[in-house]
Amino acid sequence: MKKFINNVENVENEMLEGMVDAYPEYVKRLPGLDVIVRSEKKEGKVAVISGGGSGHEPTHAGFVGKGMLDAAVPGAVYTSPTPDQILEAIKAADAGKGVLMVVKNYTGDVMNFEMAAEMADDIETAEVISNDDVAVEDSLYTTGRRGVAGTIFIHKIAGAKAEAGANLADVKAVAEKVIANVRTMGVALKPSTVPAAGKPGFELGEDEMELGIGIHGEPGTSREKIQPANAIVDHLLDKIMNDSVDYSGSEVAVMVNGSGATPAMELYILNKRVHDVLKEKGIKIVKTYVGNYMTSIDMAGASISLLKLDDEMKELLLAPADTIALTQD
Amino acid sequence: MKKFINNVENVENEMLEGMVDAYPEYVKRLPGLDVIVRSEKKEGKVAVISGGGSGHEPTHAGFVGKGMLDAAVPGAVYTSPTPDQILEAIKAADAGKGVLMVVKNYTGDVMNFEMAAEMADDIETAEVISNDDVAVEDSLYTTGRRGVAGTIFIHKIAGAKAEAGANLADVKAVAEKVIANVRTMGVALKPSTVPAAGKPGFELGEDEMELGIGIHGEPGTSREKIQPANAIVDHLLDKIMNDSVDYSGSEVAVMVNGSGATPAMELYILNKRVHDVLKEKGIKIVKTYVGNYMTSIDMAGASISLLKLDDEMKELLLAPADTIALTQD
Amino acid sequence: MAATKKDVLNFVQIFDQKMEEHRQELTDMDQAIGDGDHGINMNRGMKAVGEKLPTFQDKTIDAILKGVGMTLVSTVGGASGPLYGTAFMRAGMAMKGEEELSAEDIGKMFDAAIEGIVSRGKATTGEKTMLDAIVPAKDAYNESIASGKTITEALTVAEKAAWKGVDYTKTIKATKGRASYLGDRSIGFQDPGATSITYMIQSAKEAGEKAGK
Amino acid sequence: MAATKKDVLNFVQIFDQKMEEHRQELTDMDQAIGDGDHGINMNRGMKAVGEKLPTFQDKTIDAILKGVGMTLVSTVGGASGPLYGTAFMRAGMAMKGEEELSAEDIGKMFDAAIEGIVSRGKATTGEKTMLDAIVPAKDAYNESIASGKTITEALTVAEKAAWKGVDYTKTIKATKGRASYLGDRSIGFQDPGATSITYMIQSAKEAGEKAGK
Ligand SMILES: Nc1ncnc2c1ncn2[C@@H]1O[C@H](COP(=O)(O)OP(=O)(O)O)[C@@H](O)[C@H]1O
Ligand SMILES: Nc1ncnc2c1ncn2[C@@H]1O[C@H](COP(=O)(O)OP(=O)(O)O)[C@@H](O)[C@H]1O
Ligand SMILES: [Mg+2]
Ligand SMILES: [Mg+2]
Ligand SMILES: [Mg+2]
Ligand SMILES: [Mg+2]
Repeated sequence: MKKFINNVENVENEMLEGMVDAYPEYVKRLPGLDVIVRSEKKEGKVAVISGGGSGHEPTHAGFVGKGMLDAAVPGAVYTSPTPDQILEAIKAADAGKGVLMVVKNYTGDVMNFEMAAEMADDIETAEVISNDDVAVEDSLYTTGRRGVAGTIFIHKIAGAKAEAGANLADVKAVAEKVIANVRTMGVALKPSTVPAAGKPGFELGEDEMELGIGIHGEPGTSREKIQPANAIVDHLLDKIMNDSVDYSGSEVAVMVNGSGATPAMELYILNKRVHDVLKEKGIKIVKTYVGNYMTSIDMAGASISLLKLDDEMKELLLAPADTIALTQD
Repeated sequence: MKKFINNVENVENEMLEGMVDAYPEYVKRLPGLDVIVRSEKKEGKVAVISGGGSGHEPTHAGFVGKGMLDAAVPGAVYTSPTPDQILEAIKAADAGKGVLMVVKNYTGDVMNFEMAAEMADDIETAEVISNDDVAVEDSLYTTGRRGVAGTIFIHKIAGAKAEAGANLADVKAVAEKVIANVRTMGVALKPSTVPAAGKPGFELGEDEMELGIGIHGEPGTSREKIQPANAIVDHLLDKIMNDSVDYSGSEVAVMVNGSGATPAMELYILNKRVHDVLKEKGIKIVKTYVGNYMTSIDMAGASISLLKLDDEMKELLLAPADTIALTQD
Repeated sequence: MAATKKDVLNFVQIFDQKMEEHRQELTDMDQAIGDGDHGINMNRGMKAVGEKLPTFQDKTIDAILKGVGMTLVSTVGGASGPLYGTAFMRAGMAMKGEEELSAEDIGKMFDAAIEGIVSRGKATTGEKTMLDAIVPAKDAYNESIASGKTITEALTVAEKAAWKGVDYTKTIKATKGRASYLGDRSIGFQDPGATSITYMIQSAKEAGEKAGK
Repeated sequence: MAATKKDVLNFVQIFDQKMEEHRQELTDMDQAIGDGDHGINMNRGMKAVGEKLPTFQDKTIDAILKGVGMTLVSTVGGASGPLYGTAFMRAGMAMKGEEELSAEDIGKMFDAAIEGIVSRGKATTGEKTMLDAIVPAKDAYNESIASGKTITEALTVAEKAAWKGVDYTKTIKATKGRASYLGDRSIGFQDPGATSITYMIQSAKEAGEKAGK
């Protein structure tokens, strides 16, 4: 394992310190806790918080700031945060108008956030559970789809809604609308290594890729011989567009997300194909994000997310945001 | 070689297309050329342009926009752009007040930009050559130090000066001042692979790191057994601070730059140590940038840059910028 | 002979040791069908519990169990944190006021723990989770006690049943937890949570053996 | 016998082939002490020249050489683009108006090319660059012509001298170009630019042999 670390037991803590050291203008850490909040709390609005395992940087703390999240709760690497930490985030973020928790659909995350909400008796909380990963079969008899990079669109859009002064029900409603309209699928070329585990989460041959990978290296839909970038994009888009959202003739937002070790060069090459294909299908791209938004430590891989927009979501997506990892006027 | 590419001959072109597709609000490509300019040209100001080999994304095109560059000229991967392309960038960027070319100190870059300036007879050009890499011996009998990640500070500060309406001499002067006050050193854990070469540029053992690495994988000062993050930072800072800039008691800007395949987690851990050490030395950090700013394709590694600020540089560094890769109010 | 507070503290300490010992094994198991952290998670949590043990000495049995549960909830994270945490907390609540634990009390604790896991995780047996080990273990325990066995004898039988449950998890497809993403490809692999909970039962048995009960 | 336009076009075409052939070799050499692109760069440039060759057929010799130089400048990039480009352009300028190239003209072309490389790259021999091959080659060529050899004979001697220069680059430390970052560690490695320019001289020799001059 080759990493810039000091001690596998302390990576989460040192990382948070390093982040707060770097960007005091955006974020601060609650003393003694693994909770990141805006450096200046905005009063009188619904708070939007999120959290999950660490290792997905800049998710979640990188999206704390104006127009997006009010607090982030990073757990141990690839491990959901605990209810006591989430509770502190709820308390710190609440500005009297209630707290929306944006949770990705993993058993651990769902249970820990649920426990935290139970414990936060006198603060009004609401919850949405993102599940944009089309690689997983969505069935009543499974835990359902995973929440992956499409979740960033919830942070952006629900965050903008809250910033604009909407009440908790309306912020929740627009978050649900994003969930209903965003789909994602990922692919990996090289596995990630959890520092505490010390070895890669899975093995891939020199000519293999894993299609439908999860953001913790969970196995995907199939392992195949690596193909040209365009063929990979076509496959991912196919899965996304043949799922339950009808993108035809619509306006969309695109995210081409890197897994942590994928150079920008390759993400742009993937993005070119995404644009070519969508243009050809008559789908209008309103906004594109290319970069590392929800990573998997040092995995080499990428995911494509497609959000079908309506007027409300479009306006909120294009609204200003000012965070470490996403800033727009 | 595991990469999201279609054809090694076409990576540069597809990458540029993908970038312009993603961010039409920021940049456009001059038709038929490898030149990226602002989507909306700002008239009546000195133009600042830069360029160099591709593979360093978001450098250079990611810094084209308000408050930074007016044009970028990306060459083939790790290869300086050619004079005809640079000339077109000069012509496109010039708004009647002259063009400052920010060139990194590599024989190829220097010669190609020089030829372009010779060819641009009726446009006033000036040139600065960045050489912030303390890993290389700076001597009259060598080609001198390499320009590396500290160059981004020139883009930011000279860009802000130009945006504020300064004349070419003054924009050049502040760029020279940045060059005189910025020092950088890098380290690699894993080599990069030029797509057209198909194999890594060098080999490193499972427990080895290369200290003083260049941004094209040029060998550094020494190859050593990998050490804890803090020891690595201490070594890099030592080299930087024992060079010719006296940082004691000063205000500085810090950049902890990732090489392309280094996860944010590790960059933040490095940054924590940078802050701890500088605080201890009584050096005041005014602004920190942590992320992938000048990469080496898919190299795993990092560099630390330290810019000693005076009031002018500080004000310009903190001035607004709006580009794909660096946005601040 | 009933179990005392000392036995409970012993049990907790043995479980802590076992999670340390089996950290890698459980992590490897989770790497095969999950995200490779179950051993790390359980070790982190039980280590935190172990560090708090001295402060538990003066507490009542129910408070100790609740304390273990709350510590696990606040240190384990992931799926196993809320599940183990709820299990211990519910077991503690069920023992409110008890100064010693009779054989039947231990049966009630099993019931309370399982109810906690089910209410939190909304799973049932046959979904390739820790329930597939602890539910048959509880049944085996109750039967043994009913047929006149000692606590330790009954826990020995319970552990055997739990291991059988672990083996059973190899034959089925996961429909809950992270392994469910694998669909049919989860078949053939042993569930890490079922394995760790079997070590928990083993720990109880060993605490019983130590006390000679 | 003087060299004709056809010989010049032949030379260019042979050089193009050689850059294709030795692409990997030159790239590997550059990977050892540079950034691993010299073969890729030269191949890209000469391929572009090769594609333009048909349009060069009707041009004068000096225009052909200038066309080759400008094509290299605009397609090679890196250090070798301006250096090779300037060399060819200067050689062309020196042959302005010539319809055939005498043995002495070729000597003047060598001079002009070297002056171009020096004025652009500000290097001198002994710095581990292409100059360490082309300068001794020029000297050997001039001596041979002075002692009455044919163009091809003189180019054969020149190529030998160039290879000796290439060998010499192995023994010295680079003080120009990217290899200079290596300091003493560049010793022992052969300079890629010196090697490619030797293939250029070899190409001229082979064009001479083909024409029987
Ligand atoms: N809904 C559930 N009900 C009961 N047990 C579950 C459930 N989901 C997961 N588990 C158990 O949790 C174990 C995984 O725990 P762990 O790896 O620590 O958490 P995570 O899956 O969040 O990484 C599984 O092996 C399984 O036994
Ligand atoms: N200043 C110089 N003068 C003459 N030749 C040089 C000079 N600098 C570099 N070279 C030659 O250029 C070659 C490298 O070319 P190339 O690899 O194509 O460019 P780059 O170094 O920009 O990648 C070296 O092997 C050397 O022969
Ligand atoms: Mg986990
Ligand atoms: Mg080069
Ligand atoms: Mg797990
Ligand atoms: Mg080179």
